[in-house]
Amino acid sequence: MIEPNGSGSTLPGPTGPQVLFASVDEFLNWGRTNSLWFLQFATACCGIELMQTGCSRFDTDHLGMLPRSSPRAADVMIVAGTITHKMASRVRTLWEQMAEPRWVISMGSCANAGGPFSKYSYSVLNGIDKLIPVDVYVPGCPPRPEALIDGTEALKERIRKYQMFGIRDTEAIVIE
Amino acid sequence: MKNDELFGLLQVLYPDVSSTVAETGEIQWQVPTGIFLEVARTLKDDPRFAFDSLMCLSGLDLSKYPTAVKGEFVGELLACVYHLHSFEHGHEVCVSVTVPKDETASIPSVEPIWLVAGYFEREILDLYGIAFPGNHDPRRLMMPEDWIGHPLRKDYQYPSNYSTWELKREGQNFTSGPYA
Amino acid sequence: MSHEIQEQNDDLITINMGPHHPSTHGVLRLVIQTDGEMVKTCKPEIGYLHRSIEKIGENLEWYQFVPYTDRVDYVCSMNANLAYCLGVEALLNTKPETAVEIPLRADCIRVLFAELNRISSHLVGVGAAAMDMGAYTPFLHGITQREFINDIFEKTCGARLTYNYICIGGVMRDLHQGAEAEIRAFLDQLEPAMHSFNALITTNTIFRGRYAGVAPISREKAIAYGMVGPNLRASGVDWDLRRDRPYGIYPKLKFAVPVGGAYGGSKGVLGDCYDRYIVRLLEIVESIKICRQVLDMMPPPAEQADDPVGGYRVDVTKKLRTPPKGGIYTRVENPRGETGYYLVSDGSKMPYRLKIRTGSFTSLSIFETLVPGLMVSDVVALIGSLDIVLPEVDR
Amino acid sequence: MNFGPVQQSIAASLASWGVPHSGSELAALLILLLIPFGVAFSIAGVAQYFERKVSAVVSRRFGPSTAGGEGILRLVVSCAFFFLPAATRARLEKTVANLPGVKQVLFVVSYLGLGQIVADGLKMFLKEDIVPRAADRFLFRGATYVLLLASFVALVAMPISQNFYLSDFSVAALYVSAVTSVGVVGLLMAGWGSNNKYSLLGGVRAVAQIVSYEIPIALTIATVAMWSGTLSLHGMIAAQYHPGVLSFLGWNLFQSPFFLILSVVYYTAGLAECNRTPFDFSESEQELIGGVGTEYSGLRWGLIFIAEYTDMILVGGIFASLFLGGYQSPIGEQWIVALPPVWEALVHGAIFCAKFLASIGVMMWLRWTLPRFRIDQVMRMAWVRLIPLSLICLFLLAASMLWFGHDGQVAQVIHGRFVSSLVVRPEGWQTASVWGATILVVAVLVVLAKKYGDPKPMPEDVRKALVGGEG
Repeated sequence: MIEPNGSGSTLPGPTGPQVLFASVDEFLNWGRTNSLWFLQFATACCGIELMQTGCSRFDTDHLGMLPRSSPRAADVMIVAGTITHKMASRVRTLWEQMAEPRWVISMGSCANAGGPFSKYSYSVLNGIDKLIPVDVYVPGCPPRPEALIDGTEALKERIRKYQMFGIRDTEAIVIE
Repeated sequence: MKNDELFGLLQVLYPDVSSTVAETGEIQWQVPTGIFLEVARTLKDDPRFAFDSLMCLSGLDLSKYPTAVKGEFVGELLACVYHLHSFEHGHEVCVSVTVPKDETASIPSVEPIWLVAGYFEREILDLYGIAFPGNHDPRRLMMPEDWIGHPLRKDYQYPSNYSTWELKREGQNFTSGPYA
Repeated sequence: MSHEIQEQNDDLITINMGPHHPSTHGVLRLVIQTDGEMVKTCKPEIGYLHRSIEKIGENLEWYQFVPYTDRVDYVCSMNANLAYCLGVEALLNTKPETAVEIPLRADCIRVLFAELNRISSHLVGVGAAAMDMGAYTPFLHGITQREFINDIFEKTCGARLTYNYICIGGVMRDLHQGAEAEIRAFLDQLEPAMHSFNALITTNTIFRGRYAGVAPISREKAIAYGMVGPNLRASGVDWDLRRDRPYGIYPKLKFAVPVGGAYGGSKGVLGDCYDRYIVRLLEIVESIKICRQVLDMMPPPAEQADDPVGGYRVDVTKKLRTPPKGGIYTRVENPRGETGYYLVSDGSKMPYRLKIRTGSFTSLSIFETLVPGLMVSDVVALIGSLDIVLPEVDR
Repeated sequence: MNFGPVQQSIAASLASWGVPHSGSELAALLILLLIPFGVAFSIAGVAQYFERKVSAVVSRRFGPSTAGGEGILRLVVSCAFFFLPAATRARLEKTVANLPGVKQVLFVVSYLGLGQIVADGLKMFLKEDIVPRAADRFLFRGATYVLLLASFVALVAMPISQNFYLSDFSVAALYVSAVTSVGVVGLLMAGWGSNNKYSLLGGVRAVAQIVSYEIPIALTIATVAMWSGTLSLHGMIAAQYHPGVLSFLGWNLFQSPFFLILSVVYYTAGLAECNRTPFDFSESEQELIGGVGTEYSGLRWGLIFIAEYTDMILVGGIFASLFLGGYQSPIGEQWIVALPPVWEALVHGAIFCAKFLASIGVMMWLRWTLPRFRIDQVMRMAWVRLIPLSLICLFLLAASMLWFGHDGQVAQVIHGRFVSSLVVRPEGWQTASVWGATILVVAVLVVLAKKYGDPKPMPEDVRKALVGGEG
């Protein structure tokens, strides 16, 4: 097990926050937060809500978020919908194909912890945090578009503290 | 055409076809598996029946189904219920085939007759374990390939893990319903 | 990697239009073998969204299952609710002592909201079909109209997508204040909006070139493969459950049933993708008429009744504890075709078996025979025209 | 080294500042090179932002409108005052942001979302550059450089203005169409190199499309060369000179009806050349996920897009020089020619930029309204419709030139540029009769198409229900 320096990259990194790169990091993070391209991993009802969030009324484009269909060109992976056992390996491979600094938003209670199908269903995976590290959980079934945009704001708060060569905060954020 | 007149016609052709009436008024024609294929063929081709559309094909696990006598069950049986509809005459009918609930459970596939049956049968093969010889692609439809057991059976025990991840979340007891 | 195709032909490329693909409307996986652009074989793989809703149905009481019907078909969950509730009511009505009587106003609200949801479901289906062909803007105009309907539903039922509004014995609560005026205003502005939508995309020669004459389904093949709803009517079969097996207040309504007719111009064939697309658009026009008729004939709310529209009725829950024993199969006209519920009850308060037969499931069965010979872009056109929603297929 | 008067004047001014003679000429050339590449690079970045704004306007929503100038302000403040602690720097930045003038500017920039350009570029710059293990490393990396090479090298021949240009080949038009076909190799390298079935399909489709659409482009260029007598872009533009205020009458577009048809043919082929909808196969999102760019991440993917937008600039520029009189202004040309060289370069350059930006705007507008062709329809369109049409126009134009009669190869000097062209002297009635004949033929064709074109038109009641009054 490599000793995690937190930034997810295998570079041998120092442990404390980096003063030298602070101001540059702030500027780079401004760039990242204003151009957060998301991979639309839409499976079920939350997928329709994610699509309606991207449309004309709750326009994610005005926040600079473009829907991308290829994992290589995406920064954040929004897992929207129920993940069954058959689908689980795809979530993992798509996450691994994404380019570094990547983040994950788990949208909807199905992705958070199995949602309405967690008790009696034999085929639904209870929560995608068994597969990939999740940064933001957005509750709701399906969550309203405003809740999803609130989730992206919380993620932006985390990205503003992201340091290329420092500790990466991996503790999950839950939107009330 | 009334249901019992239709049944009369079929009775003439195939004597050992029986018909039961449930409390909800649903009339089910019970057809033994041996002659089921020819019965299905005549239901489709015979101009008097002309059932050209298979509306719905559902599997049924009768092992826990209560008989008329209180407190006693039908016995280890699986059933396939075919709901047929005729566009020409406009009448609908419900045919069911019962099979013992073990590895040898198999019903001849009606895919050559009603082409939609292919997917219905694959689903019942996957969720109930009834084999359908003659189906063009007899693979599991819903569950992953390496899944063990047939989930929709009444006595199905939920698995505790699948491939690499553990299914139960901490502090959650996994029940598979009052019948398990 | 799951099961591979048996005969591994070396000069064919095997492409996975896999579970994650922008145009497969969810998690449908098509394992396609192509020779360059021409598709030779296609094996759909489903089950990536199999949430075992039928097993859950067997472990819940009758009225507890209604929220799960929203998740079976989330694009038109009002119709899905209606299908299940009509099924259970039909089961209860088979015996006089457990019969359930629904107030007329509740019946009118049910049909009104079912038709509104049919409009919004077709808007998504038609918009997604145009988006798969590369036209990005019609989809957004369709979703803008859908947002108005979401607002109306949200004010009454409180949710945008999964409403859980129709319950066994009526509807949960009465319409919100000024609902009729709001719905009439929406319907009036919807017609010009649809006219501009059609002027933008439907009569566009590039779009017609891509859709006319592609993957025609003949009348016999449609019936043999159990196609239902707009896909069946596009192949020329004049069959609509709202008119031929009427339920609710549909007998009192007058509406036409649009049927396919090779509208695709010179290259158009009966039952091709363009016909399915046009039948859905014409159904939107019909639904607008139905909504207006229902609004006209809706009785005013009865003031003195403790619950005017049949929600939370104690007598219904008591009857549901001991329903009649046996099975019953009921069918309802859903935007994606006929939704059938085969309910088997063993007299207890939980269903013994609950089989959901949906329109998308059977429209997927035609893929293996229809796709060979098409081009890769035509497969995308076919998926768009069949308007498949994956949880309906996988349940 | 003589690269045009502007380069000489820059070299002269540098020499006056004491730069040795040989160095000043080279320096002047470098400055000259920076300007078009800088402009092209920034226009490509702005085009990406502009595209999202056009898509937003077309679908009734706000385009990008939150990114603003605060990022750059924060960088400037924190780099200028790096010695102050972070807290005071933040407060300082807030006070600067609230200064009266700066506040309004920041609001407008943020409202228009202009910061999006910087933000997208910055983020793409910082993404991990993934080269898939199974990919062919050399092809995968080389593809972006070949694509960029093909589009930027062709920029050299752009006729920006009379005095300021990078080069004035005598075969500039042929040079451009030759160099842009190198881009096809880049697309195929990207398609094959990323070892992904989708990008392979996208790459092969794009190659088939570009190769077959280069023929109508070459034929159009040949026709215009035949008319104006030279292959040099500057020569063609000079041939479109027309004295007087209404100088746009000199443009090729209005010289002959066949040029009108050819301009449509060229613009469609240009759309296909740079893979724009309705011909966008190298990036058709819905069918092939990302097309050629599926496996590319970060700035490498961004470079592919910059190459595509530079192609759009190229197509716009060539279209303007062939048909819209290049850098000549529509209203009166004498007063611009009379200006001193640097001012003339600026005005003509601005007019040239306005023309090709207009053509880019139309390309973007088409992208968000039209659906996409199928690959066999694209091929049929090229081989069955565009190529025969351009051949017919070429033949008819040649016939009309012979009929007009010409007074041999005349050497002319048009505002200081040696132009040897076949000067055609059509009388009034001859041009009128050519225009009249063409309009008549087209009218007859339209009537026939309307009557017999569609044997099974959509039934009238269905059409009325669908399209209603607006049909």
